[in-house]
Amino acid sequence: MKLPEIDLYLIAPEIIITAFGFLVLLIDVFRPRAEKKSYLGIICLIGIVLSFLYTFTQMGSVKSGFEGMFTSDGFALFFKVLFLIIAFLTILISMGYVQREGIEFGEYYALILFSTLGMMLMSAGTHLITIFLGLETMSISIYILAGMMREDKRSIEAAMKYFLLGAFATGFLLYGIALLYGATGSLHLKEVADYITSKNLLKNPMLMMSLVFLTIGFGFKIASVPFHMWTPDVYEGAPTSITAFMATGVKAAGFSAFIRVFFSALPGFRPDWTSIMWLISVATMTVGNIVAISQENIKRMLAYSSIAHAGYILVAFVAGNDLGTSGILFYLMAYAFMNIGAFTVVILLGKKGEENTMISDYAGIGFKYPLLAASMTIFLLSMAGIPPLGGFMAKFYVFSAAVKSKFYWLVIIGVLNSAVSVYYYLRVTVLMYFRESEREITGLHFSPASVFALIVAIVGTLYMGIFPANVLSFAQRSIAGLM
Amino acid sequence: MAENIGNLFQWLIFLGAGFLSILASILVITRKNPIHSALFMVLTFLCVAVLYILLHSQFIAIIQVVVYAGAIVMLIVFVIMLLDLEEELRRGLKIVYSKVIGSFLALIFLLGILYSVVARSPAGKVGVYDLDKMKTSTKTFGEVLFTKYLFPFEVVSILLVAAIIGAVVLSKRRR
Amino acid sequence: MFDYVWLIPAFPAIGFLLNGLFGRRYSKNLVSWVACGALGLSFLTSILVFLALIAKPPSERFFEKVIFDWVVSGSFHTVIGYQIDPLSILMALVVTGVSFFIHIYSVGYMHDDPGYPRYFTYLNLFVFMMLNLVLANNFLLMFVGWEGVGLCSYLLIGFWFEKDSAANAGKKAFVVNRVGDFGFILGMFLLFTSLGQKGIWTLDFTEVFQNAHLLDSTTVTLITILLFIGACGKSAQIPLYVWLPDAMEGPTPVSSLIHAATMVTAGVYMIARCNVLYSMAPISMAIVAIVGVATAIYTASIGFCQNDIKKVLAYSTISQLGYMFLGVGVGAFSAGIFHLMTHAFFKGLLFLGAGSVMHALSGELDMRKMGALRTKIPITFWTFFIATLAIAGIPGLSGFFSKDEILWQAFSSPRGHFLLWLIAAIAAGMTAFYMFRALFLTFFGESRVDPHVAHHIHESPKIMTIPLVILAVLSVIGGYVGVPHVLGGANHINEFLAPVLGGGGPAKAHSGITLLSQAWASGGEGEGASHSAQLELLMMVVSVIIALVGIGVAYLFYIKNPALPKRLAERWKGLYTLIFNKYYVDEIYEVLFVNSLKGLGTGLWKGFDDFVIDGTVNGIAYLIGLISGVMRRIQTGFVQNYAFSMVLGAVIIAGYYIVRAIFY
Amino acid sequence: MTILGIPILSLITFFPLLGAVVLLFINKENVKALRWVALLFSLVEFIFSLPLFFAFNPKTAEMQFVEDWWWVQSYGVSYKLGIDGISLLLVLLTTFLTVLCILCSWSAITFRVKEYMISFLFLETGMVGALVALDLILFYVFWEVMLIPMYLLIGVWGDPKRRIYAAIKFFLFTMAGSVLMLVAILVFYFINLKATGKATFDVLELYKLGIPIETQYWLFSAFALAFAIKVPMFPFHTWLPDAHTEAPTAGSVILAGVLLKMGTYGFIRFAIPLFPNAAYELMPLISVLALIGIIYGALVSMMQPDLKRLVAFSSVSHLGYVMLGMFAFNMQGVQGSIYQMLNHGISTGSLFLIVGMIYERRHTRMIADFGGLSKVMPIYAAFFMIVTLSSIGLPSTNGFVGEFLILLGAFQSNAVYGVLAATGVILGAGYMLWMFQRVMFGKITNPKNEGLKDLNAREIVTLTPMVILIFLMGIYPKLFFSKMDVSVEKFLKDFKGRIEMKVDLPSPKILAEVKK
Amino acid sequence: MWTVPSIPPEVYLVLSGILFTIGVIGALTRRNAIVVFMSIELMLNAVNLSFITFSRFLQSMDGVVFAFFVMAVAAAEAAVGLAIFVMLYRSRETINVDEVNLLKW
Repeated sequence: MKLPEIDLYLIAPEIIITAFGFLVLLIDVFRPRAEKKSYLGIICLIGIVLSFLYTFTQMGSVKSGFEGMFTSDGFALFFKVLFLIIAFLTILISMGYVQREGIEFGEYYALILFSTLGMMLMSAGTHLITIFLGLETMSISIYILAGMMREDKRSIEAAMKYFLLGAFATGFLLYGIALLYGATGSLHLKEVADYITSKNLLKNPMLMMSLVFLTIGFGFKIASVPFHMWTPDVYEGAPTSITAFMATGVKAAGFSAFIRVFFSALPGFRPDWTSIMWLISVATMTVGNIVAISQENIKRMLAYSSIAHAGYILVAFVAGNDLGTSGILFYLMAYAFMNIGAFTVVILLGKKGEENTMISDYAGIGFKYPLLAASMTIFLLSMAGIPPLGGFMAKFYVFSAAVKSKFYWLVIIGVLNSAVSVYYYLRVTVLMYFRESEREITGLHFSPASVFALIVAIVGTLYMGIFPANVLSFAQRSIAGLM
Repeated sequence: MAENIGNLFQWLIFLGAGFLSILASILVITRKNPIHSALFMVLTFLCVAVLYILLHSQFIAIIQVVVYAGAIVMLIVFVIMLLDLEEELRRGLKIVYSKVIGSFLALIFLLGILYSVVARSPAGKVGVYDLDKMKTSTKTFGEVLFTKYLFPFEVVSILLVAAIIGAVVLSKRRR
Repeated sequence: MFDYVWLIPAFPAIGFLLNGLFGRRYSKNLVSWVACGALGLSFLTSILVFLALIAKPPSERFFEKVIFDWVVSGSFHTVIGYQIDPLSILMALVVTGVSFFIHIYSVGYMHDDPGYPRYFTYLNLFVFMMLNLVLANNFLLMFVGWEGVGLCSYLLIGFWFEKDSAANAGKKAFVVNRVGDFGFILGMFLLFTSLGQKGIWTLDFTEVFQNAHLLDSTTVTLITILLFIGACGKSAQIPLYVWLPDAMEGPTPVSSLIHAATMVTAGVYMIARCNVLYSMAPISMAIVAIVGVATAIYTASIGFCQNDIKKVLAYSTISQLGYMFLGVGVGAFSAGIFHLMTHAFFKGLLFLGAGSVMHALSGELDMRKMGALRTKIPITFWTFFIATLAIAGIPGLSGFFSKDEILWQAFSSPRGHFLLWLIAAIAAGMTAFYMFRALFLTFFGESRVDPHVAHHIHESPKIMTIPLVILAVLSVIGGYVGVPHVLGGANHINEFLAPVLGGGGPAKAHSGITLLSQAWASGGEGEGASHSAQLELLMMVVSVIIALVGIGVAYLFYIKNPALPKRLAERWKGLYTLIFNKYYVDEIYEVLFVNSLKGLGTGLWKGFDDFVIDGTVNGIAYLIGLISGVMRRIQTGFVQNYAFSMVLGAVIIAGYYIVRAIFY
Repeated sequence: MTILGIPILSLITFFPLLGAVVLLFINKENVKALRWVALLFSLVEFIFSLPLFFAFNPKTAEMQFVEDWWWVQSYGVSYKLGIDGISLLLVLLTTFLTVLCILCSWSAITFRVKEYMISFLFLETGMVGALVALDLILFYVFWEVMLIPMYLLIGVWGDPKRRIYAAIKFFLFTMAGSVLMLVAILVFYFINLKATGKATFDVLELYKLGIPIETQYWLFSAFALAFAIKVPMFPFHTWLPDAHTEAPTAGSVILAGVLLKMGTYGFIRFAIPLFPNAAYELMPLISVLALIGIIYGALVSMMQPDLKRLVAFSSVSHLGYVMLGMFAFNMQGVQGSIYQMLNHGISTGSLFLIVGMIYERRHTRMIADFGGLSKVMPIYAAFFMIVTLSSIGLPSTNGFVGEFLILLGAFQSNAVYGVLAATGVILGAGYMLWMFQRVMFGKITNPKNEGLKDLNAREIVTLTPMVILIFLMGIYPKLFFSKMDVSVEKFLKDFKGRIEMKVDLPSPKILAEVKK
Repeated sequence: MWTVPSIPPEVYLVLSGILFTIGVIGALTRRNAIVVFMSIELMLNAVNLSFITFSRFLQSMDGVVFAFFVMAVAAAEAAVGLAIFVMLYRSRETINVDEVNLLKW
């Protein structure tokens, strides 16, 4: 028996994250009575930055290790960068928030790091087991984080729902993996693909069925109709910082695994899945946008909007060309900035006791907190796809990919959807700028970390809108090995 | 002749365990009292463990018994007792259409699954671990686990840690 | 000299700018000096130009002065340019001259009006525009003047804008004129396009007329008719005459200048200017003539029953314009212009006289409240009397010659017809009647002036009476430039105008008019004139008799037996009310056009805009909102429904795949 | 090309943005400073834009002052600016009107001045950018950027009653149209990519591509929809009255003056040259819609009780002329329509200014509340009269030249259109004069109107340039035509050329795909 | 002389399918969150059965290992899930899923 080659440098970013996760736990254990624990956050930030830097050293080289279970190719690296950015921002916005909400445990930060680890594994896994374990690591941490506000009924309910449905979805995902395994006798994506082509299993019912199961499993994570129904509730109930984390990180991770599995393991089945994905994409966009219109809670509204965005991304998924894939990466990046930014504003507008998450609470803040409102406007417009903001460019690439593959009706539906979406994004700006506030919101305390996060988000959104070229070429380079 | 007998026995065991497991699992989801459900789940797990043995993976069978039937279900039972949950009330049985339709859909879905698994026999690549290797499946398993699957093994440890601290942070009392 | 022709319009323009920008700053005197001075200079210039022109031999009496390129777009190229030929200079003389006197008159008349500077600003602007109209060397510039004078009449009619009636009248005038301009502009388009198809892209008079022969007759007919619609609007012919009576809301000098002497005659001028085209289109000629004569008699009849002295004059103006159109319609372009000129004199005078009367009676207009003024305001009376004689066509006065020539042409010219002559003659009689009616009611009989006005009736100041006298003189002698040959006259005006109005160019072939005018130009030889000298004399006599009859009847009715008209009115009540209410034409138009359009507008606005379009839009929005409201209810909040939807999705997808796997 | 080494177009595009940034750092209490700085920037902007007019070479139809850099190279999206005779005048109009708008907001806008001025300058950047952009995506970006500040202007500083409805309506209408345009842009881009193998959004490149007529139909209609909504053409016009009515004066001015022109400009710069055959085929449709717009707008406008609504509907009518002339596809028509764009900007712009001035004094726009104002405000009356006349196209005002050429062009292309359109002239006189009479003439019925003050110096300064332009453009149009002649000729030449050119399918597959 | 065939994989797979479906139905129908969770555990268990079957008949070890990891994950989920349920019960005095819908619409 021989040990496999163990290349720790390969997984150094993950190791760093994990190590800092445990470090935080330990420090928390040894200084239990510390009043303010934001230094824990800072430690996490250090860790993230380190791992980020290390990730950059890995750029350009495609290495694979652990019997091909873990690969660090461009795709993985892009997503790692993305996840690290998301984690970075999340922790920034958490530092003030958790303290305010009295959930400032070391575990909180540690779990964020662990789930980040899970995401990184999902994007880097080229073996179904890695992907599965990564997904579980992420999910379980998120289940807990969602329920962090223990005396808030809604938070607990969110945790419960997310947990049950998540486990349910996991069951389906597993069955899918099992069938895939049964049909091909392998769990390694590359081998699966090769085996399918060699044996020409394109009509194998078992594989078909596993496609169904996998679609469910991943569709759940990216919140696509009809597997989306957990999203609004969980997003609304969970702590806002975690909502931001879920809306961006989990979605992105889901997509990374989704793309990885479908494009590199089952590319032969594109004709089969395309039409289904077409359907799902349309349904996702439409449901998300239409239901968002009649929401009163901004977190819930953003939840529906994030469903809609999943739909837009799926447009590129349907398109299936490399334009589309790079478009997806770009989209996820832009979405991370604008969405976290939006949630940051939501956080900043709340205070202990009153969350101020009703859209009506936003009345009149446009001139009371001009900068806050302005940044919110930027994020919302970006989500609505108004140039020159990141959201527009993202939509632009995604749709252009679909046009390239001649899915004209899909694109038309998509753009009409984004026109509809404008309505509810505008609603917020209407309230912020056009209405006088009937209820004074005072005594807000802007934690510097969150403000910093806000600035980063704004810069990111604008940058990706005005100078998209760099990020785009990064994305395009990243998908080189994938297909 | 000999393997005829063997096969026959295998069939008998299989049928027995299989039907029992189905029966038990049906009971799991029908018993009003969660405790009963839990106990029937133990039964299901045991039957499945038997099948594992039939499938020559004794180790998993043991794990099944220890971890599942042992740890998890005990944990569940423990929690149920902790919360001393009453039986589900009658109104729980009142027909809720979504549930009926849901079950119906699930059955349709079952047809799909069955079709997919029966239509063609598993066409996967046949590996090296033939029967006589499997005689010592535990050893083989260990080898594979700690060589090829080393990395996932590490990962799952982190996963478990996360789960544990999560469980702790959730259920510990307020300071 | 000709290079300075642009000064003619320039002076009024300057006057306009000065008064317009600074008029409110400086004193009334200065205003009046600026205004009248500008006009005087311009009058002077035109006289000089005129002299310079007649110094040349007839064939060379043409000159063009281009100021600058105006609208240049591809093949379309027009200039701001003036052209001097007998016709335009004659018009220029009339315009500048008459308006000069009327300006002077106004100095007195408007003296106490708060809007004094504004008044003269408008007046100068008007003259400027009018001169553009008559001096233009291309259709487009002519159109500028054409609409410009329309604008000024709008402004001046509505001068006392606080009176709603005045404001309405102004608007009415402008809009009705616009209807005419609609025809005019289309005429231009058609002309331009159809000539363009022949390869000549131009709106320049000379070029157009030179190449007119390229056009086929139907096109020409269409063009001319469209242009004539324009003329109808401007010169108040049926069916577009309705604005002119209302236009009397304006200050009297304005009525006299714009709505008698100059602007309203623009239509006649335009047709004369386009004589080449018209000569090519017999049908349109006929239409012009018929419309003209119809208008003449129709409005004359309305003149019978008007009690407002200005209204009477207004209707008589319309009917006189009818004469002019009759003239040009039968091809006697020069006759039309001739009458235009004389009419400018005596009708201008009549209005000024009426103005003077009002001045005396502190603004009274109703003839039933006048009478026996002849002694109180003698100058006004005598001048008014002369003018009345002139318009009635009493031999020896200007009106006689011009009107008579038109009558004769209506009968004799190849395009003429006995009926035309007959109706025109009757109309002449009617004119004589109602004019004398006005005269008698105003100046004779016993005074019906209400007492507290009566005691301070006074003759107008010199500044007003002098223009009266001058115009009176002109209305007497003005006719002698066109004494027909049968009376041993020379008919200079025909000669003078011949190069323009006779110059039908290729149109010669089938237009009687050119032969005719040449005959005159060559001093009366040729059968055109000779064969019917006696006949012409006879006609003359007849028309004079008819006129006298009219006067007689008027005398009978209003001096001898003032009760008679009442009885007649009782007798034919229906007819009387019909005529008295101007045949209800205004009312009919109101219903037919104004109300229907307003209704349509409201209907479209409320019905289509708000209901259909916005209804659809808001409906969709509402619908989406509704769907959203329904769909969010699916989100029941129960975990198992969520799981259910997952399973449902799973079944659908699986079903799809299996079906696909089985059937493909 | 640049002037004195300065990339002039970028300068005038982003200079207002700089102004907005500067305003950010001024204390919002310090209203006076805010106003002055904003005015200063808009003025300097205008001065910067003047060199364009003089340095512009009227001899060539090529784009001038071109700046061409990559934006997203991998996609062929470029940052390409340039102007020709068509856009030159519109750019100037924009910079010019913005100055006046800031002037007329001087006392009208009393609260949130800072935000107001910022959004205004921001808006200017959007407008200028859209006019000078020669890259489809760049154009689209600016096109959308214009929306937001306008949306805010209407929504925040608008008339309290229905401003929010109006703002959202404005935004959604425009958005709905433009997203489809985006799709069309993409489709066209890929067709071009397939056909020529060159990845570019540069319109000058894309002009060259001839594509099958069926494809053109689809793409043209997508573009046309976006632009028609902006113009607005019947029946997409209903957002306009609301937007105009609710917007603050300056908003209405800039909306009428420039934003609407974006639609017509879009047609002439993008929709027609890119898809000439489709444009040619659909000419009857567009012309008829334009005609309906002319007459419909006039009729509806006649009955409006609200001054601003009235003017708004008159805009519908006027822009009907513009479209009609453009789709006459002959020199007079097209030049006339371009000229009419400017005219409308000036006449209707000044109309809104004038209405705004009276609104400032009386806080009502209902015609019924006025009457006899000439008595108390003679100067106002004079300006109002002149502007009204120019709006009904009286000769020697700018309106006439444009309308006349358009009518002439329409008449040449199809006599019936010409005749029908000419009826609009009558109606125009009808409703404008009626409105004028009801507002200015008659006795002063409403005692509130007796005390009205006449225009003050600032307002006169605001209006005088307008009046000067009205007459300058009416009496000496050559000054402006000479700038656009060559460009328009080229436009028509290319157009005619493409019409004659047999369009053969680059690849039947594309056709099939687009059909589906 | 007939021979008894050895058990083919299909029957195992069918069995696992049935168990899975029963689990699904349980998850869909039961009100008690814990029972729902148990049903989910049944599903996972069924999946494990398939894995083992496959690895047996494909003579590869991966399936077995995967099943092992699935169990680990299941254990972890159990821990977390039960913690959540306890917490839920503390805050609501119930863990019936159809009484928990604060978050809806």
